[in-house]
Amino acid sequence: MSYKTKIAKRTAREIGPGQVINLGIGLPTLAMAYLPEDMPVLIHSENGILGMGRACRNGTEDRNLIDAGGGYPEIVKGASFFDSALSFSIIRGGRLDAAFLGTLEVSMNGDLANWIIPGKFAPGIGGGMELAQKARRLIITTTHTTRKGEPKLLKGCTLPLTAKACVDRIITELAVIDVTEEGFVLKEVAEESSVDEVVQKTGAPLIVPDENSIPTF
Amino acid sequence: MSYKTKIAKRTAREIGPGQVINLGIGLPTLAMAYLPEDMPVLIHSENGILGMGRACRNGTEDRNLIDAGGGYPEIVKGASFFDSALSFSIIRGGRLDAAFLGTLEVSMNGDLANWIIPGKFAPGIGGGMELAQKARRLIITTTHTTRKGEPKLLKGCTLPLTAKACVDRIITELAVIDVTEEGFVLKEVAEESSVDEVVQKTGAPLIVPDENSIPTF
Amino acid sequence: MSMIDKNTTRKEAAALVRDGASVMVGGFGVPGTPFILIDALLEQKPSNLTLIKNEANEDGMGISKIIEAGMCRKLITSHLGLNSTVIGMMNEKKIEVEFHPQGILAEKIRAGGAGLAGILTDIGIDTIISEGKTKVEVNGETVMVEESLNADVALIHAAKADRMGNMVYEKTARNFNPLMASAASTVIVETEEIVETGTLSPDEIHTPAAFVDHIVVIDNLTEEYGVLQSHVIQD
Amino acid sequence: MSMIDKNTTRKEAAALVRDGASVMVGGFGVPGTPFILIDALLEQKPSNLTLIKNEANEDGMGISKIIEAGMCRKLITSHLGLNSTVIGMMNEKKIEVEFHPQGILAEKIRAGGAGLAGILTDIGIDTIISEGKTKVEVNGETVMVEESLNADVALIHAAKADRMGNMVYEKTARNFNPLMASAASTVIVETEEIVETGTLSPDEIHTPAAFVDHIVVIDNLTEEYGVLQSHVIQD
Repeated sequence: MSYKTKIAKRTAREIGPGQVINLGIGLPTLAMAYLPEDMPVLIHSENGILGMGRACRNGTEDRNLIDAGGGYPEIVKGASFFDSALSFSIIRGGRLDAAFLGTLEVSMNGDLANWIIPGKFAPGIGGGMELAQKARRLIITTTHTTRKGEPKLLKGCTLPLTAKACVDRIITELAVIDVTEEGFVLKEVAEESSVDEVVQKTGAPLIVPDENSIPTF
Repeated sequence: MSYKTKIAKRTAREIGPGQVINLGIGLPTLAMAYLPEDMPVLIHSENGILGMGRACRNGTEDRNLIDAGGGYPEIVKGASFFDSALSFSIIRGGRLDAAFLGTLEVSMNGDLANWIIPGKFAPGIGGGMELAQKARRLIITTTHTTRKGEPKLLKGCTLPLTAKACVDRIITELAVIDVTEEGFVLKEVAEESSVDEVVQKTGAPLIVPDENSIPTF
Repeated sequence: MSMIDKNTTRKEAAALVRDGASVMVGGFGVPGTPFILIDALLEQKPSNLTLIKNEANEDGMGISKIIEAGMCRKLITSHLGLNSTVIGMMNEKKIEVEFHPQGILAEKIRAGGAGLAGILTDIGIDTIISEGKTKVEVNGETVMVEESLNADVALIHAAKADRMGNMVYEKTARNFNPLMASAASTVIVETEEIVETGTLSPDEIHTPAAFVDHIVVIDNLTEEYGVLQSHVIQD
Repeated sequence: MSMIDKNTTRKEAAALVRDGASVMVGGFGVPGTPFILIDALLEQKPSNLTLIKNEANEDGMGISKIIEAGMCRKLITSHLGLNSTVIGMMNEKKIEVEFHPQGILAEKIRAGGAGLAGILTDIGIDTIISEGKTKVEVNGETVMVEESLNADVALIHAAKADRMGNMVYEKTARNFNPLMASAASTVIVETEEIVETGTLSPDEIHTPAAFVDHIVVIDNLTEEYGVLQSHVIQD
């Protein structure tokens, strides 16, 4: 199982029936494939959809129907379309039960940095700040470390922030970690990993409630 | 001809083809009956109509279709319905060619006072302030004097203002008067009246460009 | 998706309005006023309410009945032109009334629904309504802060809703309803018709399901929903 | 009412965009982008434009062509994630780019259309985008002034319009179009279909005729309007 599949499968388990959620571009979107077929959930897309379905295949694409990442989704029964102002009213107005985003860095107090690398990467903001600040629950899906093996979970972010103290949970290929008032708390460890590996690859203190009873995934 | 009919007929002549206008409750609304039947004009109502027609008669009323004054209007071809936010975007966004309102007082610099008489009359604001401040052209339709015969056109308003320096033209049963940088200017006199009567019943200096060539109506 | 069904009874819906709650009520005149939810509230009798509505309906109708019953402490509104009873209660200080320009009231509610802190406007800047309001300079012009409005509960009237809560309004019954449906913690909708989820056209839905918490189907409209004969022109 | 007919040609429409003009362009990705009006602008060649659009389309498409042709001085946008050409031009300072959070960009434009001076928001308050922005206290919370955005011209794409200018959008082609249609001095619409006034349902019109100045009927959609094969999943 690839790290992407691992993260996507675990992410899908965060989503409960009846919820209104937003799945960010990239890793979060992959989770959709692992939702139970009949799960009654309303997936929001920033460009003006509530009730997005899975990705189109085999020529069913509609030129007037894309998701915020440019892909061609299906829609579910009960879907609606609206303008960009109403779309972000759903986000900022607090009607999203959860948002899922990727990241560059997360700090132990829940700061998120995922939109800019000074001098290298600055493609703009998109809907990320609003999702980060206003979803009732913000879940970060990310590889545990950078391609160079450096930790993404840090004591403090080094990059410009997307939003302060906004992250609730982080799901990586190695672990599920919650952000609490005391800092990072290990909630689950991947079957393929170990508490030691997670601690070693996390760039901040990691609270391990009871090493012998950490659930695996 | 009643004073109401006199004012309504003259008011109707202010409205040109293709315009988007709002007719306030009371005297202004009466003007609608004197618009040419085929005049292509879009009448706006604050409660969410563009393309209002004449008042319903003979049981054609629709319980879901009222104007801002509570009356039951018809709608024209090309009419649309919308919410109260969009309705006032049309007003504040400057898409009204003209608004027509009644008044208690108007001052020679164009101040309007039509919403409150301290201790006596304070039913609220409604859409009046926004119409007064934001219509491209504001035309006041009113009796020239109060029921007690006191002038409504004054040097300065004595009542709390609806909006400052907003009035462009005043249409009464006696005269058509413009508000200019120099003050009130007489543009037309009613056939039933005279320049002398208008001057006498106006509570501020009235500029009369050329007494012998004032058009009548 | 058939599992999402927000259907409830008018009694259960009314019980969600607690003493002291702020309650937004849709409608501009008769169209869009949720008369049956208002009647349910009259039976439930929560006290000390703050009501937010364009007007107070006419004497003896709609929210005027709640105000006349002494259940409302404060009314946030645009005008009371057609309701001498409530104007009288205001003058006798039996009820506190806060007036806003109609479109500003709409924008304050919309801003609440949009998760904004407020809007900046010059409406009323040279009038008594500007007194006590925070002023800001924007591009050399002085404008006022109008804070956003939210409420504990919104009572909404729809022409049609599906079981999931997507809504459609009819003609001038739309007015404040979509704005209020976005701005309250608990959104209760009465609908004249309930349809199966998936039958409303996604392009024609006025309020998406995400905003709606509870739906009450109203089968028999009361007399209040009808044409008001006092406003009909008699030839 | 048949006298109101706002039909014009794409050439006449493009001539309304002067050198130095600010131009809002609808669309979020391909849906809702007025490619044919953009092509007309490319032929007209106004210079020194300020463009306002959610993104810059993808390399070689839509407004990217205007930017690549050197006709755009400044771009006000939300993100350029899919356009490495424009990112490169930004990095080389060939074009000035002003970024806003996507929903705040939408609200700034909407506020412009609603005749407001701006909105108050906490979005981005703890980040570098708050630098230099006016702060206000609202209920003890520090929020930022986001000034409204207006433009000289808006280029809008509709699925259907009637001759008077009432518009309907399709699916995710709605996006910024209704907001921009309210916020520009001159609003030019390209529509895939023109219908007789009175045939659109008044409850289902997305943008009322009052906002629209000129209508261009586009008979043959160019390739740019189609499904972008690079985004289609290949099994």
